[in-house]
Amino acid sequence: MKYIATLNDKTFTIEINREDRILCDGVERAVDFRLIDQQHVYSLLLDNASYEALVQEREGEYWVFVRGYLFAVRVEDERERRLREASGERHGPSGEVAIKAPMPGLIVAVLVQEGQPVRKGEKLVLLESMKMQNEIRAPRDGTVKAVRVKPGQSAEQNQVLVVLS
Amino acid sequence: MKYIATLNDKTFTIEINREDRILCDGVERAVDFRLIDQQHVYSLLLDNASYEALVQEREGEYWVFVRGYLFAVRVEDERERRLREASGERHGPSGEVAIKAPMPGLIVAVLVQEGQPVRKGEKLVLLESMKMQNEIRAPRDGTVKAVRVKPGQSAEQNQVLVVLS
Amino acid sequence: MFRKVLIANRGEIAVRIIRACRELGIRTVAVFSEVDRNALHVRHADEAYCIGPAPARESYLRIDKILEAARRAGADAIHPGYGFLAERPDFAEACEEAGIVFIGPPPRAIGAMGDKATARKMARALGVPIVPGTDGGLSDEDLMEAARRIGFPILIKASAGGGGKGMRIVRSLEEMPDALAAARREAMAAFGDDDVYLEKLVEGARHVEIQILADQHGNVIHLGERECSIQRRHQKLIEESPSPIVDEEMRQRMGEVAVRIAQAIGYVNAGTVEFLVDKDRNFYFIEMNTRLQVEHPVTEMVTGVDIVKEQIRIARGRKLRYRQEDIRQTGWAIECRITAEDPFNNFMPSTGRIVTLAEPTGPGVRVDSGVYEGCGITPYYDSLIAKVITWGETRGEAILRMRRALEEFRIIGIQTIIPFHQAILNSTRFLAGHFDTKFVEERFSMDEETPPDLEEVAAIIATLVAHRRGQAATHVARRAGREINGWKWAGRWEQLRRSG
Amino acid sequence: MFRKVLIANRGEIAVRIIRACRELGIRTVAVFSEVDRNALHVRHADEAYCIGPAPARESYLRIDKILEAARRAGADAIHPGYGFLAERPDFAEACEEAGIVFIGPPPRAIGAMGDKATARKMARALGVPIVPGTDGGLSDEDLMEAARRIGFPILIKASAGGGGKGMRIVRSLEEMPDALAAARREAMAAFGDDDVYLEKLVEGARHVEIQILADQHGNVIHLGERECSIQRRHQKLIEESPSPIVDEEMRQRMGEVAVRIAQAIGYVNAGTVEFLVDKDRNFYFIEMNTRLQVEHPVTEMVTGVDIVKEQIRIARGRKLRYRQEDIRQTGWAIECRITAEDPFNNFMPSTGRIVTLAEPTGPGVRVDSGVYEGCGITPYYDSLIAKVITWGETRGEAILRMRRALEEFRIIGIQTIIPFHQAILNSTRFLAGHFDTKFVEERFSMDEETPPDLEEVAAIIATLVAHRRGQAATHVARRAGREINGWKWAGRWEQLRRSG
Repeated sequence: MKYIATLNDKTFTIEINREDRILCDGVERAVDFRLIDQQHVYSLLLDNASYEALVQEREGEYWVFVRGYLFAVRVEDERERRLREASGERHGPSGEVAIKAPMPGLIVAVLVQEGQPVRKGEKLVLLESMKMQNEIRAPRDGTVKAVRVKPGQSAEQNQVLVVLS
Repeated sequence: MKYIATLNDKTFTIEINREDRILCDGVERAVDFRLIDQQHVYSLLLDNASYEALVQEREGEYWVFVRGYLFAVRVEDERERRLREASGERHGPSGEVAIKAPMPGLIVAVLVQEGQPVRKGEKLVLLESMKMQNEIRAPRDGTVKAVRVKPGQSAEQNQVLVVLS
Repeated sequence: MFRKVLIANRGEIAVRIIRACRELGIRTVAVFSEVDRNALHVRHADEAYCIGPAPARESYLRIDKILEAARRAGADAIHPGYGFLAERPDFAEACEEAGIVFIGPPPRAIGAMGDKATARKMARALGVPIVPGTDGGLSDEDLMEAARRIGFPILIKASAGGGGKGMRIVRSLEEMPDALAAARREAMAAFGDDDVYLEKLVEGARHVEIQILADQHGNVIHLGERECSIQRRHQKLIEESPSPIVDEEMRQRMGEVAVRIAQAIGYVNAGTVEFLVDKDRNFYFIEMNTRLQVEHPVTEMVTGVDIVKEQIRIARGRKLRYRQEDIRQTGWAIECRITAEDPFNNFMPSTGRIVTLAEPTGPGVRVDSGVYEGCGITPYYDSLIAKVITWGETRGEAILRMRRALEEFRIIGIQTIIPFHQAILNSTRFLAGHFDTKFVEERFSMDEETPPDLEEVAAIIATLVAHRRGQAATHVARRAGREINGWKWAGRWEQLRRSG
Repeated sequence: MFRKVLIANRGEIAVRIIRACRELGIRTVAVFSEVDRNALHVRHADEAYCIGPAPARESYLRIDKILEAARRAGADAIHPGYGFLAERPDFAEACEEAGIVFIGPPPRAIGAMGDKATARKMARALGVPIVPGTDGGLSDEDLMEAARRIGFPILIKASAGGGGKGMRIVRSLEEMPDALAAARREAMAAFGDDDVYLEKLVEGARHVEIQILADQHGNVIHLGERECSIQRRHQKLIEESPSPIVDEEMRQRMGEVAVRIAQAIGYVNAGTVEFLVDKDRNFYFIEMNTRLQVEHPVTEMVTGVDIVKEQIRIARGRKLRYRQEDIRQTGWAIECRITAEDPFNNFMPSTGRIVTLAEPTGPGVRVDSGVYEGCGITPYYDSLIAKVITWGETRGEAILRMRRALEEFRIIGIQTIIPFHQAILNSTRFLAGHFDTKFVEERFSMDEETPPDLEEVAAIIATLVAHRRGQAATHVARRAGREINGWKWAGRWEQLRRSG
């Protein structure tokens, strides 16, 4: 089975045919890969180098924490990659984006209005949680399509605060 | 629901009708009982005294480890207790007992022969495991009905070594 | 000794105090809010009483309910920990009236120092240098006026404050109204008191504090200093003892000033005198915290003194077991505060359930933790979940141990600040001891080169997981069309950009 | 410094050594048997090589495979830990021949001391008092003869021994043949060498040992003593430093003797000189362990010296960083060995999977562990899974901390010795420091009164669990008819009898 793994704009072609050997960009590597905790912790011996990784699936990617670094890796097989490329689908925050509350809290202030253009990183909402005020910022440039909360209101986790278009 | 709990030859009558109150030998006690770890660890607030217990079911009894002490508790409802008492069933190691290997290991010596009478606590088999020799002893007085292993042989966990009658 | 102590707190500090009591043979009483029924401090205590709903104002800040629990349990003393009611003179008084010993300073001393503005006045009167600023109790208008006089940048601080709550840096008059409103709001939420005062912001300053111990018999000693300049938004993140910039002579001078302040107000029990140290190593009194500090373990590890046990003994009326000459700093200790905050997403607090937890152990490593595997992290309280403290013969060894310990720390289910600590511990400025209180915000970045071979490893690991999950790729394609959760994208993209 | 170190061991000590290397910036190579693929030391190392099937003789005792792994990894040094190949001169020699530094003494010194019988001769020549006994290399017949001459009770000890393996007490001539056979069998299994020798058993004796450090430049120092008299079947269970019976004068004399022995044989690296101390506080040399000891952490905690790091520095040719006068014992440290053995069932080893694990933390507590939640405990190796070490300003504080730490320790899935330690730590003789090496076997019992209120609590907890499980009672009735697993009954009944 041939896969294409993409991270940090780099692409690795990885072929898995046997349990204990893989081809990574054509180079054979010995692998011994184990799930350690029945959940998310894996141990990999790669040509005897020992790596321990926490792997979580998020938004269709694999988040791999290894040796203190975090990587977001997209894995596809060849067919899917061709399909996606043919359809011209682009990944990234385009189209409408619903900005949600990352945790329950109190809306302290709403800093934007409907129709207002915003720049990436601009503050949208102040949310108080864990006794701290947390700034919810725009993930990209856009226009405020809707504001769904008011100051003084409580927000549930994942409640939509603002929609950008 | 009324239960009879027995441990150390003492009997407690415990009535559970509500979530947060029980009657123990007629005395009302406030209880708040939670499973902490989705497995075996419980937290009990009993009239606000905080207890943490590991509970394991073994051989039809509950083994309760609490504050460094271990208790084996038998719990029955009234009907079962009556039935058991009527049938005259006695608990304890009577009848045939199969002595099994508590862990895999090497049989170093078999110290009894078939037909031999043994006293409680008498050594039956020497089993080498974890680099130590472990003495497997008779759980009660009896007669060796069968010896199922030989010195030099490997024993699997739970393999029957000796049968007492 | 006391028979039974109630701990009017939660989290790691409640567990810390329970441990001290247990080692002294004292029974312990926990209090808990409704969301904290399964919290670690409830599990560790001998007794536990529910004192109300989740919000602190309805539970951990309710003096009446805590005293009722103490009465029901028959506790003869109360330890307030830090935060919540720890620096509220009315609480100490209420304990006294109820005939329960408050394990902390007398209400008068809390009052004298708890009001940070009054404390500044007192220090000035003692001839202790202080940073220019205002008194407390002023209106917004007066504060605006004073700010103009003192000059910017300026610091707004909560009079009842501590722990960076209700603190704001202001760089111009225009920012003042918003900053005042925010600081007062935070101060009210954290301490139930919205009074603030101003202090001139000394640029390039370090935060160094002296731990003191005072008994009821007039004996006062200090346990040396702690360096707490690694902060973010006025929240200490890494502390160490000794401080890289304090030598024996400076330590003695700072210690003497701290002892003098404590004596002047008839201070009893453990306390911390905080100083600001400028680039020329001049030190200025800023405030005194009349309670146990979060960072007390670094002092314990270099002096061998168990500060919490000593607090309890002092409250019981015992004489200090140490004279000043008995106190010696041996080696070096560093503490990293582990908070449930995502350093890859603007330090956003993270809530959820800890599904996997493995805390570091081994030589020279201490963990003071308030969590366990399976426990939930709620949004109601401070985000501090644990502290890792390492000791070494030298600062270098302590740092290397901390790196090793953080590598071993596994928390799954919530995001934590650990990667941030790892980046700090790798920065050359930190290693060299060259930093001030603005280091994190102004001169530190988490951008770093990713080792290219690790990228390949991550690609291989992700692919092996995907391969195991069989139809993983199909799954990805199906999900890609769904509505996207903005904030996660934001965090993710930022991370990709950083590591790209 | 070394670039890469291979650790020829497993379990907690391999993890301990990996941590030391990591803190020194040295890369680490683990070796593992087939059942140890997921073991903690493999997870912690930078590289890992499989060296064969589960039985130690086919893996951890295979010099050829370990050297092959070292060559493949490009390791420049090997740390042997304790046990396995740690005291095999042929292994140290093979390392030397392969151009790999052996982190331990020169083969000659291992030989001189590794053969315990020869060591006795050498000590006698140096004028150091020894316990009456025989040399090694004798036949069973000769040993029988010698035993008759020395008089009973007598101790059979493995010449290549250590850790109580291959040791037997014999009280009469009749017991000798069986005991000799058993001792030789165990010695062969543990060390691959079945030679034994005899020592007169000194009744009421304590086991006290001196830790020494020696560099390649002729400097030898000692780090004070450890008290290791709490043993069962010659296996140390609890160790402490200092010893309750050693004062400064005796410490100096013992330390000087230990240093003299080390110097006499040109010893280099860390080593331990073991003494037997009789009721009148006379001490006799018994043997020298030419390796790191299981109980080294108690010395580390009172002296602040990281013995494993010092071993590595010494092996690299560095001079000792300490002179004798730099070494000072501060406070008191105690270690409890946590083994997978069931104290309620004749200390039967326990195997299985650890399904829940929470190790104690907090002030003054160190845990050196080789296990993690979810890992398996196999029957192939030593039953030691972790060590808890506590430090206190006094012996009392260290003991109370240990009690607190053990109360916090949660291991589910296997039986452990923890309840035994708890009983020891509650016994008045232990608290008073009145014990000898026979204390556990002859004068200690786990029988104790159960607090009656705890019985009621246990009844309530069991009933609440049964109630939750709904038809629990029916379930019990159904199971009662099944075949009964004898050994479990045995343990249970014994326990019921004890607590009844």
